[in-house]
Parts: sequence; C-alpha cells; structure tokens
Amino acid sequence: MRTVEHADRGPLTREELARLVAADIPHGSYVNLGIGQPTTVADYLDPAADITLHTENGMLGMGPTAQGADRDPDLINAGKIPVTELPGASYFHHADSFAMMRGGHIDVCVLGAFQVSQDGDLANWHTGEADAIPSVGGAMDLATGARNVFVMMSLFTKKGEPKLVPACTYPLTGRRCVTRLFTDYGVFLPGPDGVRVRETYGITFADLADRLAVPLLALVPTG
Amino acid sequence: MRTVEHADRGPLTREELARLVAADIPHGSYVNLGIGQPTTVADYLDPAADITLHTENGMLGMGPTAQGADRDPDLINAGKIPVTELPGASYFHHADSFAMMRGGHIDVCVLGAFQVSQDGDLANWHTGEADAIPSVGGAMDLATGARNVFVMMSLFTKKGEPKLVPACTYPLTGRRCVTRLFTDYGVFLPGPDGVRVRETYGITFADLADRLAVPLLALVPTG
Amino acid sequence: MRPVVFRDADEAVADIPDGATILVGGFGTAGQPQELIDALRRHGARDLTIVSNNAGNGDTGLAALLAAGQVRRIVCSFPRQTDSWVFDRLYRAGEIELELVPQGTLAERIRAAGAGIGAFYCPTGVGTMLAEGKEVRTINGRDYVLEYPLHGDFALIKALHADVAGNLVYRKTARNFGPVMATAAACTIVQVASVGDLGTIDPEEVVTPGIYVDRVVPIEPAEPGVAA
Amino acid sequence: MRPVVFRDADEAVADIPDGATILVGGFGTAGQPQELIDALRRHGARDLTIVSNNAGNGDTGLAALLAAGQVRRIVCSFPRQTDSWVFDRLYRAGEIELELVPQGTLAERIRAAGAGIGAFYCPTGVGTMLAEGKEVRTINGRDYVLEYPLHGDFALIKALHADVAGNLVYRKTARNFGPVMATAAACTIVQVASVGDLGTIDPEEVVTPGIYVDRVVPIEPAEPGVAA
Repeated sequence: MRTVEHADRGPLTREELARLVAADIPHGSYVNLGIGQPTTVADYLDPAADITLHTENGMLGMGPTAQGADRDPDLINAGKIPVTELPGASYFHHADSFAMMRGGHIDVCVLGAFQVSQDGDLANWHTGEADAIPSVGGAMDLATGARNVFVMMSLFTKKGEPKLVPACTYPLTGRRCVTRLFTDYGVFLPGPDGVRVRETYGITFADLADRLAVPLLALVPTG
Repeated sequence: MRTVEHADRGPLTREELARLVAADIPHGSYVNLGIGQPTTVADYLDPAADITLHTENGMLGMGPTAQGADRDPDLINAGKIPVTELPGASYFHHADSFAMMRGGHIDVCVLGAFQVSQDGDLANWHTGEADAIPSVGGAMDLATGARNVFVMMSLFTKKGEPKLVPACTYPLTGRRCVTRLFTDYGVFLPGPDGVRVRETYGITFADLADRLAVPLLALVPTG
Repeated sequence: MRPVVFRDADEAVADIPDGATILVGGFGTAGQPQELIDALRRHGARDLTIVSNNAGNGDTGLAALLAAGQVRRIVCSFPRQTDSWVFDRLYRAGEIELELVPQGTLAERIRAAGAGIGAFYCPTGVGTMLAEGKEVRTINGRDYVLEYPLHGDFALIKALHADVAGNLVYRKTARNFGPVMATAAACTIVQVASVGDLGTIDPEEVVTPGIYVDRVVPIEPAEPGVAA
Repeated sequence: MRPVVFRDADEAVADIPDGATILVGGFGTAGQPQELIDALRRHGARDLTIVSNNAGNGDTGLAALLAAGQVRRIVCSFPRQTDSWVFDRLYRAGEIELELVPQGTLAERIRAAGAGIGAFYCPTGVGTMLAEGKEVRTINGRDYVLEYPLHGDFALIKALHADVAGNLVYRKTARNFGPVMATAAACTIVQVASVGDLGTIDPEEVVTPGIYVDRVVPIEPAEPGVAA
C-alpha cells in the first residue's frame, strides 16, 4: 500500500467523507456511529456488507431513522432520534450495553472530534472554555472500548487552524485511541512515530506537510 | 425476650429442627437453602408465609422437588436435584444470580456447618484434611452475601465434641457471618461479646454452659 | 417482600426524605418515570442527589424537579442538551453540584452497587479530566482508574409490565438504566403500564426479577399502545 | 461477523490448539455442551486449561476429556462430587492442577473479562484459604479481595435456540454460565437444539446477543422436548 494523492480534485464534501468511512468498514462488523456527522455514515453502508449497528442506549440491529407513524418514543438512538428495529435485533440494559463496548466487542466506532493528536489522542467532548457545561455521555466509553476508533472531521477549523495536532489542547476524551482519521483533505493513520498518510484529497502530500505541524509519513509498498 | 429453657424434653429431632428454622424465616423473605439438611426446611415453610426460594444456579421461585415425569434435566437446584417452577418464577445467568446474592438481596440463607465460632465465623466447606479434595461451590458467596445467615447443625460431633467453638479449627467459609445458629440443643445468636442463647432443648442453660467452651449469655427482657 | 402495588404515584413516593439519593431511570425521555418524578416534585423533598443519565429536558419531569430547587447535586453523564435550559441556568448560577461520569462508568458503578462489588478498575477516562484525583493502576500493561459503586436510597424507574411478584419487562430502548438501577437502591419504585397476575410473564423473559422491586404503580400511558 | 453455522461438532472445534484456555458451560450436566466436549476429546488438543463450574461427572463429557489426559489445569468451584472419580484420581495423582474459586467469584471474573473490567474488589472469601496471597482492601469498613478477569480463548456452551445472527435463548436453569462465558472468549462456540431465521427470537427476549457468538452447531436433543 502506498500513499495516494488525489490533488487533481477538491477536498471531500461531507457526503463524500461519509461515503468513504462507510466503505472502509469491514464486512460483517458490529459498528457504533457517534452522534452528529458520524450518524450519516449509516446512509452509505452497503446492505450486502452485513453491518450490525449498535446504539449504546441498549440495542443491536438498529435500522434507519423512523419516519411519520413509525416514530416511537421508546425506540431511539444515542442522539435521541427515533429509529427502527431490524430483524435479528436485540435489546439490553445500559450496563450490558457498555460492557459490550468496554469489553472490546464493537469492531468499529465512528466519532467526530475537535482535535486528534499525532499519536491518536482524541479530544471531542469539551471545549475547555471556562463557562462551558461539560457533557461527556458515552464518548469516553466509545473511544476506550471499540476495537477500532475511526474519527471523521474537517482537517482545519473555520479559522484555518489544523485539528490534527502534535498534542491536543482541548481536554482529552481518550489517549492513543484513534486508529484511523478521515478528513476532507485526507485519511491519516496516527502512530507513535508519526502520522501515516493513506491518501490525500485536493492537496498534495507536500502541501499537507507544510500546513500541519505533525510529522507526516508516506506509506510505501512493502514486500 | 428472655432465654427459654425446654429442659423437660429431649433435644430436637432433625425434623423438629427444620420446622423451627422454617418458622423463624420472616414472611415475604427471599431465601436460599443450602445443599443437604437445609434443603429439608422447604418442606416446613408455611405456604401463607409467601417465601420465595432462590437457587444460585439461576432461578427465583423454585418449587418442590420434581417427581416422575416432571423431572427435567434442565431444571435443577444447586444440589443438582430436579425441581419445579412456581408461577412468578424467573431465570437468570450465573453472574446475575450471584450479584443478587453478593449484593445483599437475599434475606436469609440456611447453611449446614462443621463449626461455628462464638463471634459467628463459619466453617462448612473443607475438613482441612491433607488428602481432602477441596470443593467450595457457592458456600462462601452465600455466607458473605445473604443478609442473614442461618446455620443448622447438631451441636456436638458424634464423639461429643462441641461444634460451637471459641475459634474454628476447620478452614473458614466466612468471617463473622452467622447471624443465627439452630442446633438440636438450642438456638444461639453469635456476637462479639459472647453467644446469646435464645432457647434450649433437652438441656438447661447451666448444663449447656458446662459443655461448651464459649461464653454463653442469657437473654434478658428489656424495656 | 412482595412489592406493594400503589394506585397513586403520590403515595408511592410520600416517604422519600430530604437529602435522599435517588436513581432516576431514562435516557432522555425514553424510560423516564415522568409520573413518579412529578409526584416527587409535588411531595417536595429537598436537598436531593439525583443519579440519572441526563439532567432534564424542557420544563417537565426532571427539569421541573430541578426548577423547584429540590435537587442539590446531580450525578450524570450528559447534562447539556439543546433543551436543558433549566439545568444550564442552575449550573451557571452555582445552584447545583454536578458530578460528571462517563455513561458506561455510570451504568457499571450502579451495577456494582447492586452486585456487592466494592470497587472496580475501569479503563474509561484514563488520562482525562474525569480521572483526575482517581487511583490509577496498570494491569497487564493497560491503565485503569478505580471506580466506586453508586447506591441509591430510592430508585424511580419505568417498565412496561409487572406481575404481582414484581417481575418486570421493559419496552425497546426504554429499558436502558431501569434494570441496573432496580438492583442498586434500598427501595425501588416502578411505574408500569400494567400489572398482571403471576404467570403473565414467562420466567424465561423476565428482565428484572421481582426481588429488586419494592413498589409498583400502574400508570396508563397517555396514548394506548405507546408508552408515555 | 455473523456466526458460522456448522453441521458438525468436530469441524466446529477443529482449530482449538494445544494449550488453549476453554470456558465450558454447564452446572453439573444442565447446560453442559456434551457434544462439543466429545468433539474436543476426539480432536485431541492437549495441555488445556478448562474453566467450568464442575470437574466432570461419571465417565462422559468433561470427565472423559480429563480421563484422556488432555487437561493440564482446571479452574472451578466444585470439583468434588459423588461421581467425580476421574477428577479425584487425577488430582490425587498430581496429574491435574486445580484453581478453586468461589462460584460467584468465578462467574464475576468471567463477566469482568467480557466487560473490559481490569479487576474488582470482591467481599467473598475474605479471611479464608481461598484469599491467601490476594490483595485485601478495606472500603467503607468492609474488607474485599482483589479478583482478576478470567478470559477464554474459546467458550463451549449450550443454548436452546439460535437465530442466524447468533442471538441465543436458553432453557430454564441450563442457562447458568452460558451467557457470561459467551462474552469472555475470543471464539464462542454454541451447540443449540435448533437454528432459525432472523425474527425467530423476539428482540426483547434475546439473552445472548449475536455479537458474542462465533460458531453455532445445531444438535438435536436425544429426546425431543427435553434438552439432552
């Protein structure tokens, strides 16, 4: 595998990003999609990929968002949005649901982020502002428990500051937990010796290296 | 309440002992009956007392021993004897069953014993002999977890040695856990300052005090 | 003891004293025991500690209890929501204490209380603000923080159906915290859509065995077929 | 991954290597996965560690596995029974190691493995032989011993029915260790009386969610209507 540069196009749209994440989830996986943007990944999962969705409020086999008369206040996802139940679903209580997560049984979770550090620290729950009201929910449990933590975010803030950083300045959600980082400008694999770049979008590897303060490593074919 | 001496009769038979234990269990209790002699207590429970039996292999609402065609290898008690299911029963797995026990939700368990010490230590699982094969089962969990631990045993060994002792010489099952001790010669309440005698059978308080090496205290009416 | 069936939510909560710690079921409004919380508000007990996933939505239920000034402290994972303005105002005014706990740790601490576990080493939150001041131990090369049980004096939960022995079944994701909270309180009070005789729940399908249930209050859902 | 349905118990256990740690369900013979154990005996893997409540009954099942010399070590709560002569002989001859664990601690250690708990403080066994050498801590005036998780490389369990997603229901007290063992092994192999399509188990009634199940082997009970 080598780093692939897609410099002859723009950065990924949010929809393209969700589609890319969806395509990267191995067939047969048990997956938890975080609140917000990660939830949209569900729309792009291949039905043939046999993905089972977990929602940490106590369900496996979650189906699409419920519409109209199918909306049931007793059947919601972690974002408190009414959802549906697929054949083969199961319900369980909160301690069992988080045991499933903490015990390493969920193959992939997809989370949003404020910042990701070069060695995979995740900051996604607290802005750190003095008057902010902290609310953690299941973020730390997901970051710590899932076998693979995929993060999807824009690579830069609206002010143009990188969100892939040498060390997070926002309060941490989990240490060294991000295994794959999906952004509009590229896909990154954090690690102790630097960040591997799997592919770029709308920018070259060299330009990316200029704009980020973290050591970027190109993937080179092995063997 | 004062100590009652029943010296004008013999010691309790095993059946009388079981009947006495049964009568002492408060109405509405959730109860676990240990393997062996304690199991016979079930035969003397007043149906109007609304006692619910727990078996630690995963059931509440256990009914009487199963007979004939009702015997089902999937429905057994902790002694591996086929039993029956009463209306209102429930099944649960082993971790949940022992969480129920350890968490203090079982009101009374009834256990047999090799020895009980004056402050309520229990020895009932291991003879301590060098070639004995140790087998603990749920004995320690029951002794530690139940809110009240009733012990039923003969007060003396076949050689005439007391089984209510200053300190157990057999390996312990639990420390300071026995709340009430039912024997053929009397009912005892172990405690840090000595053993209160609730009643005697076939012996006087004075004669009991002669035969036992533990400090016996008479109950005196209060208030 | 077999649970007592109350006709009235107010009677069921009438002995909750000031200063009590109360586990309150629900994830958002799913599984939230709305009528029991309303009764607690009318009852007026103060200085309460509430353990619940959220800190109230809108102006009803838990939010109304907070607005009435009855809650001194809340232990929860996700207080801040789009409609948590009551909590937000009290928190910013310094009128309510918050202990923030990761959601899975919250559930596991409640379970530990019900299961007689003294404490447990949990990997969640290691190296974060929420682990500050907590004991950390490395076990087999991984770091864990030591977490303690969360007991309640009372639990207020909602289930779908109870039999007269107190066995409970729930409905879909409204199950959430109910089963673990039922195990962890000295007195568990359950509102249900219906109460039936023994035998109305298959023993294989019981989710909460009756041993954990002290009081049952049947409350008909507002819309038949849909839990309120 | 969705579980693989095997037609044959022998194929389902064929990759169990020498030296594996195997969680084996059952309380006595109730819930014991007899056919999977028989297949493991024929397969011949040696130097095994078995985690199970008992150490075999009579000359079949677990007892036969022990008799074949395939088990180096057993972790259990109640090895000695009236019909445990195979274990008794091996133990007295020093040919098998025994780690004796109180039954509830055994179940909780298995649960901890499945739930990602690093260790837990347990009140059971404090002050007894079985706590010797273990760390003791006083929490709120009560003593606890520190207990560690028990993971399996494989779990062999028995359930009543599976759907093709691996969801399981059990039968009466044959449920016992199955649900916790299923969570604690890298590969969980289940023998069931029947396998059905999705939808053959009500989502409210699932006891073991399919996420925990890797292999399913349908094995018809010897007598219809009564699990073998």
